[in-house]
Amino acid sequence: MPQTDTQPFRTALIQEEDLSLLEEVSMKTAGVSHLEMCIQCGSCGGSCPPAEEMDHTPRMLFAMLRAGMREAVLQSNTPWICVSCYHCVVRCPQNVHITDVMYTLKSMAIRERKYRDATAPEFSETFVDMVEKYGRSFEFGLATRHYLKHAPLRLVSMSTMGLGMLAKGRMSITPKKIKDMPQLKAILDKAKELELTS
Amino acid sequence: MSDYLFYPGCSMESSAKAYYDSLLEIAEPLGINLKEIEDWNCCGATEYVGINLIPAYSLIARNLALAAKMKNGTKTVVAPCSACYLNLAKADYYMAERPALGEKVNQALEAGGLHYVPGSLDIRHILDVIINDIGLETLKAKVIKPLKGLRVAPYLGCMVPRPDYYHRWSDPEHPIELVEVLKAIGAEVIDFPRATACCGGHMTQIGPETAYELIRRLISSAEKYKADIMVTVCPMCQMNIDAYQSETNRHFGTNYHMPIVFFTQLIGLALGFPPEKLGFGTEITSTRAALARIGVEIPEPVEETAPRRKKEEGLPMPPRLLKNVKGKPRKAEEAEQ
Amino acid sequence: MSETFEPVIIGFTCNWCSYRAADLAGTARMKYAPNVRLIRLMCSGRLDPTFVMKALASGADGVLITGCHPGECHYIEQNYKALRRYLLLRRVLKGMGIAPERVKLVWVSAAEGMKLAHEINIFVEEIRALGPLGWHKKLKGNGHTLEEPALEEVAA
Amino acid sequence: MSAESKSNKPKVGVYVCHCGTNISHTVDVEQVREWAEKTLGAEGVVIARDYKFMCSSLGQELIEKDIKELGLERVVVAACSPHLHEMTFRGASKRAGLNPYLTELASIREQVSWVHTDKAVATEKAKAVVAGAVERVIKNEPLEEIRVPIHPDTLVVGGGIAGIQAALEIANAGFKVYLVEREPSIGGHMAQFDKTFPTLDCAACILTPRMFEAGNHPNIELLTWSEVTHVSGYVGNFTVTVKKKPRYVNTDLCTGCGICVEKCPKKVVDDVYEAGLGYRKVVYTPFAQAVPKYPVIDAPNCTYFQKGTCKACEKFCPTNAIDFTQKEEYVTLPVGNIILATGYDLFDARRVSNYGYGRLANVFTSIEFERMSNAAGPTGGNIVLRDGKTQPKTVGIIHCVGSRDKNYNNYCSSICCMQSLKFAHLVRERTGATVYEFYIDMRTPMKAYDEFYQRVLEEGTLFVRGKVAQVTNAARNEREEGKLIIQVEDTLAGKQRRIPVDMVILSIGMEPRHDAKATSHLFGVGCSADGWFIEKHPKLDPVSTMTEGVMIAGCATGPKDIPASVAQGSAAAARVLNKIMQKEVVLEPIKATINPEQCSGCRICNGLCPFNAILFHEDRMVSEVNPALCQGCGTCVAACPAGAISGSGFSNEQILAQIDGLLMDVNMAA
Repeated sequence: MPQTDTQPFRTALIQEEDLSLLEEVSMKTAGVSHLEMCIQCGSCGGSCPPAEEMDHTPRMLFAMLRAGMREAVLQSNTPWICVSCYHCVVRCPQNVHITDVMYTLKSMAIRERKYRDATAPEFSETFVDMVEKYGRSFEFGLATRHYLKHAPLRLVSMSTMGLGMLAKGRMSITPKKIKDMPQLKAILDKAKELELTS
Repeated sequence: MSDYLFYPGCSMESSAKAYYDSLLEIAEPLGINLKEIEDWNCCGATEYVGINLIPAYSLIARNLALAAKMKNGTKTVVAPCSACYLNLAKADYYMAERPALGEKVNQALEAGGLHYVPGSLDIRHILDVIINDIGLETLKAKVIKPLKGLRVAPYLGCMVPRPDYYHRWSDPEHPIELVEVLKAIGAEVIDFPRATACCGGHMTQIGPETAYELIRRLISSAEKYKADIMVTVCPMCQMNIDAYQSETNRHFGTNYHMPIVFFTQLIGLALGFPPEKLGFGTEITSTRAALARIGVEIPEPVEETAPRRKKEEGLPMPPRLLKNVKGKPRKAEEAEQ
Repeated sequence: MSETFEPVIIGFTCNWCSYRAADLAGTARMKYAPNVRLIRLMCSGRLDPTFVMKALASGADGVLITGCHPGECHYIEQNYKALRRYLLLRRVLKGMGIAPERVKLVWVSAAEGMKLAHEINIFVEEIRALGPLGWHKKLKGNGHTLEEPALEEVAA
Repeated sequence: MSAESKSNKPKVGVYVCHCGTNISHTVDVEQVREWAEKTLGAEGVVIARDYKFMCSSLGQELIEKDIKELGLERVVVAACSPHLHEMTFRGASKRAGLNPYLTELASIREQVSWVHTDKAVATEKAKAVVAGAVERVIKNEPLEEIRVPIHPDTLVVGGGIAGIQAALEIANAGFKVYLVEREPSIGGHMAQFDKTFPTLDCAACILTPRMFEAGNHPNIELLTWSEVTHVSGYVGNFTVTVKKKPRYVNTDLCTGCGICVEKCPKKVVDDVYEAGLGYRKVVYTPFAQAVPKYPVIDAPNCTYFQKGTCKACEKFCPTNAIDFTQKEEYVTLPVGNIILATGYDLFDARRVSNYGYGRLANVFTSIEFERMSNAAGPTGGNIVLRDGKTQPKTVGIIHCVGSRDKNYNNYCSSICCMQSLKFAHLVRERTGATVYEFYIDMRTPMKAYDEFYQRVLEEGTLFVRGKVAQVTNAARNEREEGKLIIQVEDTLAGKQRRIPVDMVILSIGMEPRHDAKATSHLFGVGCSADGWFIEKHPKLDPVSTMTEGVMIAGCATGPKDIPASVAQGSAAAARVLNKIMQKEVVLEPIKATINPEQCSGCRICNGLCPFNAILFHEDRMVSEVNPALCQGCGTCVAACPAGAISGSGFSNEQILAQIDGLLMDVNMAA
């Protein structure tokens, strides 16, 4: 591997050990995570299609979770690279809900503002903003807002495709909105309140 | 006619209009009566769950609660979009598996005067409905113009066969459902090794280089097996492979041209609908050349291309296991003898 | 007994699993609520629903039935028969106006002393919450004669 | 209590043990004694004593003396669990002339003093437990042990190495053995293997002499191509029905010359012995050294049976041994003991679709590889790809296929690590190919196993710690084109790897026989949820079952290697010989009996008994329990709608009385 590692000096000693981390992640995950059952076989890391982009394999991340390496786990780009393909989930011999754990790690990283690259979290937040505003996703608004902020140059190159989509009637400039927005808002407000207290 | 509660999902009205149009066309002759869920909302895709747990599941569950209110003679919810299908199924499953989650979600729903009892609906994908409710025989019987001579790559993607909470699919990695449907309408189906590989999902937006590589793998595989066209069941897969193909080509300096359409569009053609009613022409990567092979011209006789194992040369192979059988089918055969 | 209600519970155990679990809980000096009095049967399949009725009628506030885990029955599959009877019995109790929660079935292997202790503690609290049954006080005179429930239905 | 019943009550003695301070620390023993004498006097208690150690010889003498002097008719000892000292105190009663089954133990140590802390509460509970025992013992009836003679013949089911070993041990001790095998030859899985780990001796070289010995032993009667269809009876006196499937070969005339096999014009894939990798004729012996040497005709595939013509075998047979008219035959065998050595099935690797077996030609299973590397196998021992000729240059061996995986089987198959290491050695030795081993954990715990691992490391096999995610033919680049790509996380490096290979070998796990559940019912032995037979005790009695007289050996109880299977075969034989030498067996008198007067003939009980102990007399329309078959579970007793069945030792009267006793305080308070 290349010797030009620009990463900061890494120590081989674990300096922070937050031993409640595993439990916390497990509790915040939808369904029963089975995270404590991981036998470190690596079938997840082996399955992952975009593993080459990840700083740690999912398996490694689970080992770090166990070791209580809170900062390092929440700073990892791994959950943000996850494409939700569920290959690891169906192959895991211990039925660990790996994809859902990745979602949990993302939400924890967002809450604690620990992620290192804002592109993905802000894309998700923009998406959710749109959904909360209209009750539907709004691709045009999402794309423009996202590219304007994160990749203005790409917006230029993408505009050909965007125009194509518009011309083919596959993208709408105005958002669709559901009828009962107040109901959805009431539900989401209550849900957010519950999320904070849990 | 069988009744179904229908959850179209956001993209059906925009980027996957072709899917929507073709589905509505073929529903009538196949005897599928789709009753759209009143005032449904977005399922949150793969984004909301990565931010907040309870709001994300409450967002999904609002749809389930609305559907449950409408269930009248049917409790089957059909979703054509893979991500929507998975999200709806997942919320239903996890609300039961983790009662604490179910309770909180219902507390939130009650703020909107709604309630959902997990397990009260069957959440299914439209492909599942076509193959298991309508049946291959009925489908075959309706075919007017078999797609003879069209070599298709069956591309099912991720979120339909996986994680498959209710064990509805034949296999999580190499399922046969889409293959069977495409064979039933007369297409020549290639043994596509990446049938359930990932298209990159939302990475086209946030990490395009990651996505381009995944797209490249898919297109190159389809090309290698000499597919004329890829066939999908998922709006996201269609969008990524269709609309991002030119960017992918630019990125790798390649020159792929691999059109991708929804399976409902091809069913529509086989049932004799004109292409324009099925959303053909809205794709960015043109299907013209591929469709010309089966268009108005008389289709050419198909040559046997799939290399089949020759008899008694070399060592015998075990027969393929096509069903997700929990037992040991081979042994069972032995026992019968 | 003082103000807090101390339920009396009869527990039926299987000679091969739960009775041994009780032995194990003892040997390991695990502590659990003293409200349960155990009866040894050779198998949970021996449990005649009459025994449960008799216990409830004679002053027990609840009955705990324990047996080997499914698939681990010493007599191959008799615990499944216990399970079937238990389910029917609960229906009968409901019909008689007795909370079916007063009778509970749990699977405990010979190795699960801890589990047995835990289940006993849980059940004692559940019965405490339900309050006294007091059926024996309603039976005047000879408390032994008791109308037997329709056994035919429960037989298989 | 009425005056009459009081006078009718038998005299009971109650003995409360201090157990040093084990009981007296938490239970006021003196108070219990006093209470028993006073309050339970009305129930028939004539004497109550307490003593430091009731189980000591002095304590026991105390009981014996009272039985003799006071004329006690019942004894209750309030002490420890009956599982510890029931035998002790029954012995004391017996010595004093009292039927041992009129003695009860009240467990106030395990169930009271050791598990509670409040002395007042514990003492009250101890009283209730004692009252329960007293009420119960009054209803006890004198019982006699049951003694039955033992038939000296033994049935061994399964002719693999464990069954062969067991049969030889018993036969060599001079007793008759019937060895039943459902395949045409004995030998089992071991006959398919090439080399055996860790010594690498040739499986055939060590197995064939044993097979020959078993086949020619005067005390062993081989019943191959046969299956047990019915078992009745009990320890010492089983009656077993065996179905002999038609061979269509008259074994009295056949010389095993093999001309029929040679002349048979039809070949089929051999799914059993050749594991689907080779062919056999329709009339065949599974392999050259088969025992017995007689071939069988595979009727469903035989042209004569399908079309009525051919008969090539018949035409060429020099001794006219072919007999197309043979029908299946049933033989009935009386035996005293049974050994089940029914073995295992192999995991169907096609279920792990991400490994491509059945889809990708050059993915092989471990058993296919065994046949391939065997000099007598379909490739003559050449390690080649599915085309039958190309030698692989790179081979990947994957451990744990179908094992240690909640999607398939949870357990470790125990032999896969060693088997995989053996394959690595053989591949390198025969082809010089580069070999990768993919493992989750390396498990090499037995004698000379880890040394073998060291040797394979030294030979240059490349080890990757990681469960393989997928085997695919979808290449990503030139290097991968035309290869099988093994995609895995190298967990020690923490990186994903894609390793192109020519051949993949899946080390598939062991599974219980597909019909293990049916077999377990047939013989009345327990079967775990997985399907493995359950031992009487997993550590201290691993070859016995809960059914007296039925032993288990080899992989039928779980995955094992050859040495362990052989050891179990010998151990089971020792248990059987032990039984035979005793000449008779003593059974606990805890049995159900049916009162024919009360039996309505409804037959509800018939289907409830897993031991087939209840038979129905059609003539008299009543059911009857065979006491020697009955295991005493009491399920039928509880189910009888007519109350016609009573269970000795645990009768309705005893249990209802015990409930009364246990709740005596509640009723007194009310």
